[in-house]
Amino acid sequence: MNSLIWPFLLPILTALACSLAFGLPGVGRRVFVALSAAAQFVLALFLAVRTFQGEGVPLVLNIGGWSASLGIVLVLDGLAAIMLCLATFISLICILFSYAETPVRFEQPLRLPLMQLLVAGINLTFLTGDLFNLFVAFEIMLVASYALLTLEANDQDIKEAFPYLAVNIFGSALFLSAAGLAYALFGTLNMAHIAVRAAEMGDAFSVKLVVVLLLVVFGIKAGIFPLYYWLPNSYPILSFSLGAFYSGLLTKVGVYVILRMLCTVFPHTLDGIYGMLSWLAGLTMLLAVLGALSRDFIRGILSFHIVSQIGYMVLAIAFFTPLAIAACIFYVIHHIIVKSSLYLIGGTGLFYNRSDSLARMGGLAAASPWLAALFLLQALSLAGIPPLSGFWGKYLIFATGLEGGRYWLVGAAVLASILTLISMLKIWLAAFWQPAPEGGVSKPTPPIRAMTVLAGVMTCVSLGIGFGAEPVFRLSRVAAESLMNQSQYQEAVFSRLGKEAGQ
Amino acid sequence: MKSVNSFMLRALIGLVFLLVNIISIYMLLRGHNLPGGGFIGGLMTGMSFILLGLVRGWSELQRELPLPPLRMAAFGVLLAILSGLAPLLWGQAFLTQFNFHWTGLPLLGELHVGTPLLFDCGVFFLVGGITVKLVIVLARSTSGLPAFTPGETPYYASTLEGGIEETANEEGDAHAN
Amino acid sequence: MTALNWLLLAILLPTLAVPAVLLAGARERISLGWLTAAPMGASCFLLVGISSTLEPPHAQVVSQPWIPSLGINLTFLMDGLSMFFGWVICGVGLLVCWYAALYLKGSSRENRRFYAGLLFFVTSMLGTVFSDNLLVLFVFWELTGVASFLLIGFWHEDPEAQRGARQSLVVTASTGLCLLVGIILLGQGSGTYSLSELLAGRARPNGGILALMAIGIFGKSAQFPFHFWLPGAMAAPTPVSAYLHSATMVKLGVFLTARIFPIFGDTVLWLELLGGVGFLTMVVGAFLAFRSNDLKALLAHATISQLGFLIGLYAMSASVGMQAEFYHTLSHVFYKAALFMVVGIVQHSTGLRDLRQLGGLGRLMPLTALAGFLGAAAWAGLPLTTGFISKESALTDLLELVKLHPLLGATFLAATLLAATLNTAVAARFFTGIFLGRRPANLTFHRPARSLEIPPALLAAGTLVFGTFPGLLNRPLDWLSGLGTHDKSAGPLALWHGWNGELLLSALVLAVGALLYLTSEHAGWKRAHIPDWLRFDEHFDRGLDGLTHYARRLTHALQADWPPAYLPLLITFLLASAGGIFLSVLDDVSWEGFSWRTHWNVWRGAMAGFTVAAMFGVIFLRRWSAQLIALSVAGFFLTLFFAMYHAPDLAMTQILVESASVVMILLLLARFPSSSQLGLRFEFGWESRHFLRLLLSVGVGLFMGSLVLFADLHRNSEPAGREMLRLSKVAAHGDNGVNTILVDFRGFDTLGEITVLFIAALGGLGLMMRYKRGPRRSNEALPPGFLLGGEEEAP
Amino acid sequence: MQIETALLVAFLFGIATYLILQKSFVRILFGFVALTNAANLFMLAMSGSPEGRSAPIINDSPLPSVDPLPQALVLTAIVIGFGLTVYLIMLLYRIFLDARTTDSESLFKSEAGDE
Repeated sequence: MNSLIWPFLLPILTALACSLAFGLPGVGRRVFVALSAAAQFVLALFLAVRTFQGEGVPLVLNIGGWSASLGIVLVLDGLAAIMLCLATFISLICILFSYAETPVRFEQPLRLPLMQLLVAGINLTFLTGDLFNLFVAFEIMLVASYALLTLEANDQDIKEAFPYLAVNIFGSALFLSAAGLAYALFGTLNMAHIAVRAAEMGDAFSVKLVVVLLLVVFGIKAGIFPLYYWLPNSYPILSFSLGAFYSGLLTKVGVYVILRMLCTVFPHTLDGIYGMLSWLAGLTMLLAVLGALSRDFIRGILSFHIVSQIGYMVLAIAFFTPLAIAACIFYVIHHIIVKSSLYLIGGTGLFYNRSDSLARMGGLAAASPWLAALFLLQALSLAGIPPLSGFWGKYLIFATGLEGGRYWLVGAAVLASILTLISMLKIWLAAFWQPAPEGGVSKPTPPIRAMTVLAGVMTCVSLGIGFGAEPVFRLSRVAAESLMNQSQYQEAVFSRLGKEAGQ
Repeated sequence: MKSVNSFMLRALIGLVFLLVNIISIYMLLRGHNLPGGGFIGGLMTGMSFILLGLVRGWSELQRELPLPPLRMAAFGVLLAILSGLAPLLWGQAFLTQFNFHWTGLPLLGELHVGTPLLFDCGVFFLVGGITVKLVIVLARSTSGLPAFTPGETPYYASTLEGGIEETANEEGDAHAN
Repeated sequence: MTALNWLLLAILLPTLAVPAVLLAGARERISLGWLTAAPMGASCFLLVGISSTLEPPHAQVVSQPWIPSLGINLTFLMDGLSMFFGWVICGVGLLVCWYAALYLKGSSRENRRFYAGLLFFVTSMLGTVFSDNLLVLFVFWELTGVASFLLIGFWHEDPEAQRGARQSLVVTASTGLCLLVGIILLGQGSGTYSLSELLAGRARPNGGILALMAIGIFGKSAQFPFHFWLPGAMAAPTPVSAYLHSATMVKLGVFLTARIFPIFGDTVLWLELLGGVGFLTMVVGAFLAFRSNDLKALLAHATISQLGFLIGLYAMSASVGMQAEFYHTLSHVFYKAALFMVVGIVQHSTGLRDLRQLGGLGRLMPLTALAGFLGAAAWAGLPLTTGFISKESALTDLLELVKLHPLLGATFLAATLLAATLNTAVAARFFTGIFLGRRPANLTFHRPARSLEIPPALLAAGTLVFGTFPGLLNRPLDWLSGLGTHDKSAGPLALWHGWNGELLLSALVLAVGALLYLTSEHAGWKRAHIPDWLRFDEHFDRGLDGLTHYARRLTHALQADWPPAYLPLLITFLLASAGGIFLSVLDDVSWEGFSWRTHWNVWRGAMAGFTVAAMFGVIFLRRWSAQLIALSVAGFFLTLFFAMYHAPDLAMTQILVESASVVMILLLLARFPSSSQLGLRFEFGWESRHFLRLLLSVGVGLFMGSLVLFADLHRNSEPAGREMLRLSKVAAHGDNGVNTILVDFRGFDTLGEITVLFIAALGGLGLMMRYKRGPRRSNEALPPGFLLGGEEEAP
Repeated sequence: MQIETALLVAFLFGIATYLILQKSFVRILFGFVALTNAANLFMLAMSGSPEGRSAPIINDSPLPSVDPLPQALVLTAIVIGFGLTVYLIMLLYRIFLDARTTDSESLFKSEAGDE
């Protein structure tokens, strides 16, 4: 017996309670959801502690009591535990931020339930050990993300949801087909079982075919060039609290499943595919950061940056050494925190300037030195200035790249860093250093202070990752090692007896 | 159009409605052993309500609904989850299904009941509720009525929201000018 | 406490004092300058204390784990080189605090950011010079850039300050990244990142690594072609210019050159690259200084010139011993910091910085004039100042070099002479332009505080004292021997080396420089403006702005802003990657067992045919209603097709879902304008996009179809479903295999599936109301709500 | 071999792709409905040829039955596809009301003109 099911059930039950018992938005409902989110975070921490105490041996839950490959299993290994903690943490912060963002009287009643359902989908994605169940988890996450995207969009913005939907529905159809193909070729949907059978096939064409199909699907979600287009125009229509949540987690889910597939499920000998992936990653980071330069409002710039940073993570995956995978995990941890907090800071800035268009912003450094300090720290961290968290990730990626002699790709990564810095400076100069625009800057009210505090909490975490890189990196390495250790994963999944295990 | 024809139609539809629902419940119950199941049953029930609405008008249907459909849907999901959670009390894994077999019951003779049925009922409620709700809302909106009744609005929209139809018409006028 | 703790304390103390300064600054009447000086003084004191404990050869390595699993530890190397720079940093820092306390106008509340930045800068500087681990060195190295960025932008509402800050950060950070790559390569090649181990001979250097590290050095020390950020950085308050941008931070490049000299000194590129760039920078800087009018720009260009000179000296693997290099550095620190402070005083008391508008201030502030004179004399290299001895020893080196490498040596010598001549003229103009001549009529003047004049005077006095009695420095400089720095012993420093070639050249330089000054003065400095093609800062700014423009065009060209293009791109990518993987393993793909002559089931074939025919109807029929009917017909046939697959559940579900969807679509279409209203019909023209669509569709169709066949040929022989069916009755107590899977074996999927439906319904309901937030992106944000309450007013 | 299924899958995917690449909302909607069907059929085809097999229901049939798992998966997928279709319908309706167009290109044209 273990509690692996709860990270999925708790948010769903919260959402159901919101639609059944607390039908109308109100303070009580807010408190309830916040408490539930906090409980989810604590649960995730508890699970993570248990996982890492077991030296990365995955925890397994057989749903319905069926043994693996008959029924669905949930598996929690180091990486999943880390992601779970991050997801629940970001959701907690974003929910609190959204409380400050909208007065309770104006709250969209469906927003909190949908946010919880989105969390449920994301958590399930991290936990599941079954390919088709992953499809279902993806759909929960995607449909919830469509719903939230359009929930508070106004009439000019709503059309941006359409390409988002179109691209992702196509991706879903492709995912379904890929899962079907995998079932036909491997005769099973359980990931550990697929891993066993794929290992028997070696790097046969069928394995590569399935991998490429899945990579296209997950590439859409992660936002790899040229599949990222749906992202930079659709994210800006979200409010900042949701934007922080989306930008922190949704694309990283794509990175997570790519890691899961390449490291745990499929054989480690697909060199051609890693090579292709590395060049795509290089293109992603360069083209997307140029995209960021082309934008002149904060949400637009940050949205493009998400994609550009994905390039780094995918590049690390493509180097495919244990150290590189650890670097990728470290980078993911850093990025989720930094990107979300940049969104939160931008959101706070929005309330000072009543706009997030750079041309209409200004005077924030004088209005709120704290906010300025937070932004500066996070922006420099994103650009990879030491000793902030972003630097260690980049350093590891550079180092593994140089060790493998991938000079051009490292060059591209360096160039992308410089361009990132330039575009973050663009925000800094326009919003913080520029004199205040006509009409002045709003006075900080208690909600704005609350927002600043939340952004500050995130920044402290990010600083902690930067200065305490040692424990974080050690966790990443343990996670990476257990991720790459296929036999350990399979043993954990198959060793758990369920119904009919003996037959 | 209050005529005998209309009356006949209404009565007829009522009959069809009843019939379809009996079939749908039969489908739900037999699902475990023969083709059928919660989804099929729920969708049939949903369709029967749609039929009712097409004939009697959506507002009337909405008034006559015994339960708020979305709540029923949420209840369905909750039911499915609870049926899965129950085994946890006996130390079994989530979603472990149990089956009970009674023989020698009056009238029915042999009855086979399992928690899968509870799960299927959850699916049934959800699918039925969702279909009815969505069709009513879309149909109301496309026929020029506000999508939600005033009582419903605060459950689905914040005070900052307005109906889509009214503003759209204003805009349409602006385009015409 | 151990040496490590003392050193860490010395390094971190200034930053630890930052909160105190920020807090104290919140009170209006407090002199932050003196408060800031306290931690600096303490650091200085600690450094002196530590150095007194050092044993010859005065090198000690201390270490504290930080990120051991990455091999990054707080390892510090205490030797002569780091001690020398440590003293300079703290010593000049103290004087700058003194100066700034009197110089900065405005309340302490406004100025506290300045002092905080200054303290942060001191920590990062000390960290850089003491680091033993190259990566830690890099960490501090980049932090100095950040500190400089913040200090340049102190008056951030001034566009010049913004530009200058941006330039300096972008240039130093991006060249810093090259340095990082170089460091990683060096560390990976040699197996250690520790400087002391590298110096001890473990290093495996090569030219490529040197070039990368040199880029970092050039960026930090403002060498050509990165020199342009330094004049831009002059938008900072003058104490910052004096401290960061002449005395300390820009010297980091020189410091690192000194550090890695023992490692790379024998590398082929060393002399050519560092020497070439150094001496080129020297000439360019002098030339730019000669053509500047703004006092700070002039000094900045002169600083560039001097930095080039210092780097050039290291490049020559000088034969004069390390004392001389320290002496050059010290000399430059003294006089350049003094001159910056002088300029600050001038600006402070007149509000002007342009040489053409100044004059005759000498009588009004004699002490500053004297400091200015001494500084300018050292700059020009007049005898009895430190500058003279610097120049002499450099010329000695150059003459030596000519013997070894005639061509290169002669070029460098010529460059030095040219630059020195220009510098002489500029120094003369600097002094005479400010302090001599007639005072312009419209010049307003107010006396600076007497104590404001003291720090530059002290520094200037240093140039005179150590220039006249260089012997005073012999012992301290001798003590500063360190790990692997130039340990060739050389003669002691002296004022007089007898009549020799160097003296002759010096005299020549002075004479020609004076002549140049007189002619230019006579011509009224008409040509004193920087030609456009040398305005690198403007080119750079234009480049950055242009980058935005081209980025927009590129993003546009990639169609990232044109949503209708997303799907075609996605599909193209899918087909390309599938095709790529197919081509790459062409030999492995086996279609064995495939044959067209297999059993064709007539009924299924017919159903497939009907479905396809109905689907073509969807494409070709004109009216939407007709298309919808065709679609439902296709769905109906597909249902039958499912039924033929022995899937009764599926068929029932499909037909029900189909009808529910059709009802919804009908409701939608009822609201849409009809196709005839819109004049739509089947469109196909001879434009390329139609063919693209066709091509992509055919491609996707072929791909998916062949996947079905491929799966058929390579089907796994033990699918899990068979086992489930076997257990369906036994373990799941149901006869319907599909249903037992749905509710029992994979009931969790079903739970997920109904959750999806529930979410889709919520989302659909959410679409039925319109959120009112005003026009896009320029929107007035709502007033934020409070965490739990909501008493704010509606917009 | 399931050649007729393969052909049907090919045609369905091809036509669906052709439809979703069109401008008109209605065609795109039809395209996605067809795409969902195509993917479901593809999944079903993974259960292998039904030739000489019976339905996956335990009965007295002497024939071996088809693999039930893909069928169950398709059922799940159909339901999910239904949810997506419904949502898409409502989104298109809403976009139509807001933007007053049923053409995906003219929807974005004004924006492209700004750049």
